[in-house]
Amino acid sequence: MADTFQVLIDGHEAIAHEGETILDVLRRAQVETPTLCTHEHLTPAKACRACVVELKGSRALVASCERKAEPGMEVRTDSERVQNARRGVFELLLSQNDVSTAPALAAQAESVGADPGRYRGQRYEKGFFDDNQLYVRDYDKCILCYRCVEACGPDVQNTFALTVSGRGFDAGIAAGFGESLPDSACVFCGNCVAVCPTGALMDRREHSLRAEGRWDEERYDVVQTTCSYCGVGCQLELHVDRASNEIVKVTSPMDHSVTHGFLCVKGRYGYSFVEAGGD
Amino acid sequence: MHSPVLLRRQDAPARDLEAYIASGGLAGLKKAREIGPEETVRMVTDSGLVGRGGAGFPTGRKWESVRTAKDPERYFVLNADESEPGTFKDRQMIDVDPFLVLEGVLIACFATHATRAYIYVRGEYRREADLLQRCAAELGAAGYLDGLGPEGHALAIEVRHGGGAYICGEETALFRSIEGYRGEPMSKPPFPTVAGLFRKPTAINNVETIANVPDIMSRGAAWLRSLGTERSPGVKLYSVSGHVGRPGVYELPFGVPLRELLDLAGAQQDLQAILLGGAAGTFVFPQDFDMPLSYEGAQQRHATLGSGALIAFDHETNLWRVAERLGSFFAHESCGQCVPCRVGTRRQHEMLEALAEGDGRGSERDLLVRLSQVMTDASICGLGQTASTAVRSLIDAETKGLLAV
Amino acid sequence: MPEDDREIRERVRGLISETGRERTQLLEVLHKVQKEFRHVPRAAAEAIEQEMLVPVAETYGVVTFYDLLSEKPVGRKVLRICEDVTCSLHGSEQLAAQAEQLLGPEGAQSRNGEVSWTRCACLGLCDKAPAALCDEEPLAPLTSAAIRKIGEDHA
Amino acid sequence: MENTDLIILWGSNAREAHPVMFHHMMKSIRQRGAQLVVVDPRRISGIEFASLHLPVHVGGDVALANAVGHVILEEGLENREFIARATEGFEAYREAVEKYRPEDVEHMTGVPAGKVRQLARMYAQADRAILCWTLGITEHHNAVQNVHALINLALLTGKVGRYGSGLAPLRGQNNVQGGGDMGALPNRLPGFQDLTDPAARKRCEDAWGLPVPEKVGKHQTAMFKAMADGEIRALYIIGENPVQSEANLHHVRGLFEGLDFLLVQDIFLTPTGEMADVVLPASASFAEAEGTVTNSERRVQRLRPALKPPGEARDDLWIVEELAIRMGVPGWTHRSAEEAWDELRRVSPIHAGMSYRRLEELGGLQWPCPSEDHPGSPFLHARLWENPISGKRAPFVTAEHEPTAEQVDAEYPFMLTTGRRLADYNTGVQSRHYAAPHGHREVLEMCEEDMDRLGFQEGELCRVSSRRGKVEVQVSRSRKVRPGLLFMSLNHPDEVPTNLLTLDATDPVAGTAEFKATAVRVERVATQGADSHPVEEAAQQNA
Repeated sequence: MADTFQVLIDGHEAIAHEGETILDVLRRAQVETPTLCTHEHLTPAKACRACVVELKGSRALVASCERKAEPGMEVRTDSERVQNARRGVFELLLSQNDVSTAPALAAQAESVGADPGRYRGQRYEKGFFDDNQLYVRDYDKCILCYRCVEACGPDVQNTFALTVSGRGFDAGIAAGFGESLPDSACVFCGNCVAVCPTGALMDRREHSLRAEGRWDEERYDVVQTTCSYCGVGCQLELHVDRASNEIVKVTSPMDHSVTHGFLCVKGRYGYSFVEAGGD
Repeated sequence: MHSPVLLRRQDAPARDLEAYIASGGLAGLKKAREIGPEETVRMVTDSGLVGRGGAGFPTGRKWESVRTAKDPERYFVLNADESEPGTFKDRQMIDVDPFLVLEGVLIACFATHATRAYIYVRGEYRREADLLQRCAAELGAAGYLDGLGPEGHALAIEVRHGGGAYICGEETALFRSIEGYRGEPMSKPPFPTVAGLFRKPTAINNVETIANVPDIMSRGAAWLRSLGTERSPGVKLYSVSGHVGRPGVYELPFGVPLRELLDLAGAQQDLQAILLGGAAGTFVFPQDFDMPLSYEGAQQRHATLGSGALIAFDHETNLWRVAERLGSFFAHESCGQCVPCRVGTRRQHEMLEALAEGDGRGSERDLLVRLSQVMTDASICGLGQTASTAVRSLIDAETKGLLAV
Repeated sequence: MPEDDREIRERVRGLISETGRERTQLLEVLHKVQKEFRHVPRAAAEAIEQEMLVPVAETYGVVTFYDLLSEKPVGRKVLRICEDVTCSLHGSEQLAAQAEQLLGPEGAQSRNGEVSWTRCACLGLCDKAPAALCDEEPLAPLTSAAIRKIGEDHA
Repeated sequence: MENTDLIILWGSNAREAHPVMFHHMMKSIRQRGAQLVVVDPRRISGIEFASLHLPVHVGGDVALANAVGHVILEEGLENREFIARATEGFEAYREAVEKYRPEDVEHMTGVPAGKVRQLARMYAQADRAILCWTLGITEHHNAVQNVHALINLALLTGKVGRYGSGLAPLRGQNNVQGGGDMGALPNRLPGFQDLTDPAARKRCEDAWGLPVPEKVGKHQTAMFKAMADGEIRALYIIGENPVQSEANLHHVRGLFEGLDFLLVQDIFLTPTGEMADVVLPASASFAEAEGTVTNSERRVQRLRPALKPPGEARDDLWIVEELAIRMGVPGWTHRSAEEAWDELRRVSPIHAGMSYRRLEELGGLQWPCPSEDHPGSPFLHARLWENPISGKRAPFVTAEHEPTAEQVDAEYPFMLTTGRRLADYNTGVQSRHYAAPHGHREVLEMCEEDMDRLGFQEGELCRVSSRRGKVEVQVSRSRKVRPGLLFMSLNHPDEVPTNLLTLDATDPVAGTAEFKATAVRVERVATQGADSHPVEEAAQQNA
């Protein structure tokens, strides 16, 4: 193929395709790479720096999620610098965030050998926002990966209800003009919830069940079906509690061409009619 | 004794066009128009001029990429967002010779076929911004912008006001700011000359850099090389403050020993140290005061000239307290985009606070070094990458027993 | 003095039409809004959304990013006291403490909304440290007497 | 939708009614620089992304489309090669649009001629363009004419039958396409086959072992007429709520009351169900039943059960089969959804290749899909680009402007148009059960100028009256409507039965009613002061 070329990864040759990022190549070559902010359907935010690699000719490390592969690139993921930087990123995050609902983050931190007690200091205290019936925002868990902002904004929803506000350690996600979600432009599609990697954004149903100690993914079946509303044909994943015969959550498959994991308010939250009694 | 070049109008500032022309102004622009863009760029390249903002990139090469870019839409940006702590030479430069700066801008736009020029002045420099605005209008009214814009039109110059964010001195953040966004840096590559402002080829220069250009044109490339050292041709502006008798802006050819600059500024004979290059610079101790002030001279001593800021500290000064101030600055100015910088600058500041108060746990120094490596390697932009440089140099000095307090 | 949102929107529309509706003019428009209303109110962001197509949330993100803009009202006069290296060598901390005493807590308006003060990053006035900026005017070196005068004139 | 250069939303509030489809449109706009044009009386949501808005008069669509066609011809932008090779009836069309010079028909279209010309050029000159419409086109008494007028534009410019270029009616319900495909239309057999086609009829008769009637049946409007005439005395309704969803409800209610026997099969006891003699509780097709649905792009996708249905609710398929069995029809048994589907595949050539296994593996298939090795058809009418063309030529069908059935006048000075809002759906049977943060409530959308002129405060209760009925509703300031134009949804019929106002002037072919154009008058409810009244109270007054 004309648009493929070779790059060197940790001394081994690998094939890259035109337009691919270094991360794409790493994944295909099965080089395990931690990532937090990158998402298959969103613009790389290159913000978390978990996926940094050493690139010959580049002074600083580069974010593999964003940097496009080029012919002849020499990439190292196994160097002390890379390992140290990745470990550092996770240690900094662990010093800041509550990761109790982010098992993937915790697992990646462990896999890079991060010491959760390395840094002490002020925790991220951005508050818990409970201002609507559909989902809650627990920003102590936010790692500022920008995914929600991108999903709400130009990458998917184009609603622009969310923004990054402030600067530095005080930076955080805000809705509208720093107000409640219902007062902002939010249309409650929940696509921000769908892409949140840490559980900072969570459907109310899940949040309540967790609070009551009744959230148990072991008990849930996931059934894929088609949405019951308009004619677009969105694919839904119904998470069903076998025991109580209840839908506890609705998501959408990331790999389906109609939805790419994204839904609207009715598709994601408008399912309760099947459980409602006649009225 | 060096007679000033950039600051030659220091004692008789030319703040109107007539005075500027009367004192020899606009000869560089005239020359550029005579020889054309290609030759203009060549002269700048031959002069060996490199960026004075801190990064030290060859100006001619930057211009050449933009001049030869395929996209007809391209921009010139003057970076007047001087915000590096301890730095005030661009303000002085604009104040004493605004037309010299603007003449440099016109030559740059002419040489790069710029569609439009943006002058981004830090928001706190309102007076200087107004001055540039007025002078640009004067140039326009007198017809000096005619034919410099696209398709023979007059060049449009827009003065923009920063919002009070150090990060916007970083060129990609500055672009975002002009575009109307949060000043969050973008990754490089692509470099500004390929995809800069509005993702178009863009030449961006610092005020001091651009002020060199008119003289390079009127006096020739060799003239600049006749000043300074072989590897650092020309002159440099230094902002000197702190424990010195005569704080202010000083102009010296490259290669003059640091000691000489300190003497000029009336520093005490037994300083404890200086901070050279601003917040992202390094501490330099008396044993290195013989250091030649040139890019290569600084590099040899593991220091950096940076923006040319020099803050002097006497023996009473607790340098950890100074470091704490630097830490506070970076924590406040981090844009917050990437983890190493957002969290790292905060953790660094917290540890520096403890050290400044003398109640550190003892492990801070090791941890600061460790953190420094993460920030330097993994941050998106220069802010995070250099936020610990001064701290590292302080730790090194402490190890060597150079600290007074 | 609470402004009528409709009136704010109308005045901001005027500021936009004299500045330009393109996104690139956002910061310039916000500077003008800040100057006129001493902060960027939500109603201004609404007008910006309608006229410049910049979403309200993005305006909020921009306003909170830049130190010279604020989403909450500041005083008619704003004193910024530099707290960086050179100025702290020359006693800026004591001056800030004095400002707190005379003008009230940092960032907040004095009781009649006349004056507020804040610490800030290096102002590029290090040769005249300790430095401050009073609105757009440099106040360097800043003295206790100057702070006292501001307090007396405005607080 | 992601690979086109121009998207025209003509009478389609896609961002609210088809939000995820709008994601795809935005991808085209953002990543490819595609342009968006909105043709709509309202400034609909998402208009900020449009490069052009044509604020067409309610009911001015044929005149506008013809004016666009006029400009294309006047400026020689038509695709002559395509017209000559693949179409017929062009000369009559040319003659018909001759008189629709945009400047001359501004009073019909409401659109400044300059904008009409701009759209004509954009559409004709775009490499690829998709023309989307929804109920803004079809809920009119001349719906079919409206659709033809749009099709004519695609034929005129060759914007059909190519990837990224075509005509896209966006379906409002998850299986409105599938229902038609399955033959739930009076003139169609399963697989959208023409009832009058003997070959198609024979295929069905062979599979079913029964004769298929040759006579085309009645669409809903004709059925209503037959009910009025006493010709239809009994009705079996599955999953519809006509006593709330139809226009001119007072009239509809009367028709239902006059029936001898009404059987309603639904997942809820709807107001229609409340009138029924027998109600059969069905399991929800969503989440409780097995089967397929077909979306707007003809993509057949699976429905899978996730929950056990409540009480004695049974699957629709089971109920129909059980009825047949109890009525003694020979040969009927209970079958699985897949067995029923496989029977369809035998009688419908366009579905023949869609086994459950393939639907599963491929995430759905778009018809036609004639065989198991066929990949499905992402777009239709590619044959129009064959040279020479195979099969029938595509006909221009000339449409002429007709005013809306009802016009504004001194007594009813406002034009009310209706539609759907994002958080709600149709008569609210499904959507009212979840907690919407902005509430499920109805308002009358009115522009600021009209509110000021009439002295209305935000949220004030007002009375909206048409020649057929009146409702009370809170008035709300809206930037979407212009002076003289009002908007309401049909989503909250229990509180605000908007369809008491609408009229049942219907399209003679399709039978759809003109929900989009009702002349109304708005008055303040002269009670105590300006305090707003709860909507519930208003509803009680209506009940």
